[in-house]
Amino acid sequence: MSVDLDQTPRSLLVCDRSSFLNEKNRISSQVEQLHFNYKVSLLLPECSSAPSHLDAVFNSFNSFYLIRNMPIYELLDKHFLKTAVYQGSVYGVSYRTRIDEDNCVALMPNGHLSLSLDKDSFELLGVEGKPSRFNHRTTCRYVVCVDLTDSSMAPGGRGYQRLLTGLRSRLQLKTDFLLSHHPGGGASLQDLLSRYDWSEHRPDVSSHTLTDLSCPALQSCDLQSCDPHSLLEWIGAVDAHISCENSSSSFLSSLVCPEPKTTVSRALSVSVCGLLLPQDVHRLIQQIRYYLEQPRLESWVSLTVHGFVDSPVSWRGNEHGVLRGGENFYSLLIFHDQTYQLHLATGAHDTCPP
Amino acid sequence: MDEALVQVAIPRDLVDFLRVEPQTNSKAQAFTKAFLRNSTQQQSQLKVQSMLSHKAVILGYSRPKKDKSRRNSKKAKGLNARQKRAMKIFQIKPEHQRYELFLPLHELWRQYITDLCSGLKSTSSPQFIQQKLLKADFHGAIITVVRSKCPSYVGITGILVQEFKHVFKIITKEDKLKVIPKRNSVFAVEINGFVSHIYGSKFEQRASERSAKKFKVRGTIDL
Amino acid sequence: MSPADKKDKPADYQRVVLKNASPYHYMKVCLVLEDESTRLSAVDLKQFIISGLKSLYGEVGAALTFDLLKYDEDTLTAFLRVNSRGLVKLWSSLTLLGSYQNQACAFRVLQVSPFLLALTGNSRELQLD
Amino acid sequence: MVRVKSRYLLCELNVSDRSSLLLLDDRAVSAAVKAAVARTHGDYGAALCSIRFNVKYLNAHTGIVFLRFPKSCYRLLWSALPFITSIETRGQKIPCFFNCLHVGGTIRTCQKFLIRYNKQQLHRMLPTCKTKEEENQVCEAILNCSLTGGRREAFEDEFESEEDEEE
Repeated sequence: MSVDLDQTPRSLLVCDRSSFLNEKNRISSQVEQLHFNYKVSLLLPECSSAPSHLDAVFNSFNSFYLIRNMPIYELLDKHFLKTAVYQGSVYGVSYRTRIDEDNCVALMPNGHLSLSLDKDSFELLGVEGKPSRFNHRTTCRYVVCVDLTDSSMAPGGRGYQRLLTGLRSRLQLKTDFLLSHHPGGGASLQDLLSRYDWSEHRPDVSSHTLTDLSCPALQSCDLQSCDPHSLLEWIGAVDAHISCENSSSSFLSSLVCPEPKTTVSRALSVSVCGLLLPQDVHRLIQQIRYYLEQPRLESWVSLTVHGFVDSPVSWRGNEHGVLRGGENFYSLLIFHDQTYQLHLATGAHDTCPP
Repeated sequence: MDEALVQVAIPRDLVDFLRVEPQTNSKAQAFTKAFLRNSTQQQSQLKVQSMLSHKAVILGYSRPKKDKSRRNSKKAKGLNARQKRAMKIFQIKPEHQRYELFLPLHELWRQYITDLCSGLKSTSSPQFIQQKLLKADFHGAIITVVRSKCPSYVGITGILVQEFKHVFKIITKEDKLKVIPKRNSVFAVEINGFVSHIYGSKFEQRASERSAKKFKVRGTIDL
Repeated sequence: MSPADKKDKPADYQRVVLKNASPYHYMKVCLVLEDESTRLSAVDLKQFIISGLKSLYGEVGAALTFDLLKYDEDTLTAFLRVNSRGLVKLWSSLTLLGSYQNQACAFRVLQVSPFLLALTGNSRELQLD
Repeated sequence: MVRVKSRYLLCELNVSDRSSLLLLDDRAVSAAVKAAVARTHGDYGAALCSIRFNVKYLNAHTGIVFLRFPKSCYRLLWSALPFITSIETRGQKIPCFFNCLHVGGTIRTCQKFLIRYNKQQLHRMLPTCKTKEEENQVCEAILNCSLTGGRREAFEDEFESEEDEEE
């Protein structure tokens, strides 16, 4: 009998502090390794409307496609492999599948196909895989990861045939699928799209202005200036429109802004939702750096990027799962002197971020 | 009557003739007793003596000869497992491992199943067919591995040529002989459109023993 | 800023990994009532949750502090903040709360996370149709 | 060796009127503890308290109680003891409180502790006696107890009673 009610599942928070000018900074790889981004939210203090160049970035986020009821073996289609996967930079993730109960699929830009399958589906599929790292006592979830660019997975090869027949005749896996590609990669998806019911979606941009916002006095100098958890809590509270104006004796909530604090007269919060590409996020970061180079009242900008909760992979193609929240996100705080603070957070079913 | 005759007094005429005098009753009794004791004692002693000196006594126990002969005949009939293995009786020679060679066996098996299930019409109930199939012999059936804990077994199809307690040996269309463990796999058997699934883990018996076994009904079965 | 300014600072790289360090956990819960027209105010909801804590964990449990950060009266959805040590107690008492004013009810725990930020970006809420 | 481990709490029941102690029995104490746990820790505590909780020993003369708790949750259950203010028995409410003297893994260690504790108390109390008469009173009490205490309560009884006399 376990009586310990105080234990909670593990969570990880990695705090990085560096400068964009430091050659050892890994920000671009950290951004690019999180392949499936669901939401980007930006908080600009002392700003009432987004400057035009930032606005342009928001509106030029790549659109993505939703394919309804697509059989997964279509991803192995010879033509699709040639025109899209081998070209690289194709992002695909199954939609409306929950990783803790359904089978989830992700197509990574490096040509890896990752399937997170429950036990029965895995036994039906008949392709080598590994039991999930996060199984508890009994193995009930397996991860199959194949490199589509590998020579054994070339069309006609044995591994290819096995996976194809497995997906086509044994495990007829069909899901709604979100697909996107980076235009620079030269991939074309039209051929695949034409065969199924599909729709194109623009990332959904919403922005609103906040007034008289109390915010912590952020200094770029030291990491200890503000406890990372209370800082993330405050950013989250602003993002969720939760009021921080509470007293400690309040019955409902005692959430307050971390000390020391200041008040900004207005702030702009912009968020973008959809299947967003890391390249676009990277572009946005570059634009924010330009934006910060002009002198301003408040000298920092906060950017938060959420990964897909139900994606089978998080950073670097590492396995991901949902235990309670399935969170995999990072929050970037950029200061005017090109230094930044990066907080990478993962939940219980995740490995340590890079 | 004889006893009475012995004890009767000697008649008068004989007394004179034999010149013996009848003794009194008590004396006669004492004499007879003594006489009998002497004579019998000597006799029994003699007998024991002769028995010990001449008679052969068997101390050990030997089986009847009939038993021994039966064991011999049984031994002559079959081979033990080691001999069978050494002679490779149950191994199919590589030159015989051809799919076409076993197609007639499959045809025979189809007939057998059709007979067993009394015609195998589409109207017959699945429960009935399943009951029959449980007790049936599967040599010659085309079986497919549909699910397995080991992914590389999944998808193998072929004619079942040998069934052992724990494995199936099947021959595939590519003329390959495959040995597949029954445990942790599910097999599909197809006859005239009926597809039945066999849970290998519950099927771990020899074909001959299975016909006598009772299968239990269970709600759910994992591999 | 100016290049001189940048050079002043040693271009260092710091990395700190915090494990299970979050002091709070955040829950997104939704109350489902049998009679959908019933309305609860935020104070009612908090009182209701405290009563659930009291029945399961007694007076000690009722003293557990948690915050009702945000509450939407139309959808009966609330954000809760609770000390990490009290998460299991709060969660279990929410699970066992079965009736509100003599009508059946249930709490749906939509998401639990040690970060408030994670609750705002749940990809399960993505609606594309 | 594997066994189910327990914790034994050696508690002293403090009452204002010592004669009321004689009214107590195991069941009344057990019910009082259970009620207190249920109030402070709710259904969860009551459930913990329903398995392997036991009043192992109760000395109605001296007010010594041995409580057995499962080892895994004895702290939680222990925390409810200060909230007991009265025990109800035979229709009477006896105001009292628990004073926990010792926590042990076995009854044996608790007993050893009790003997040592009572000895200490005696050594502390005797020098405070002012008159010969008082000392005599103590001796008499000891003798009395050894006479009456020959039944179930062995030696704890003796030491405990002297101490009472002193007070």
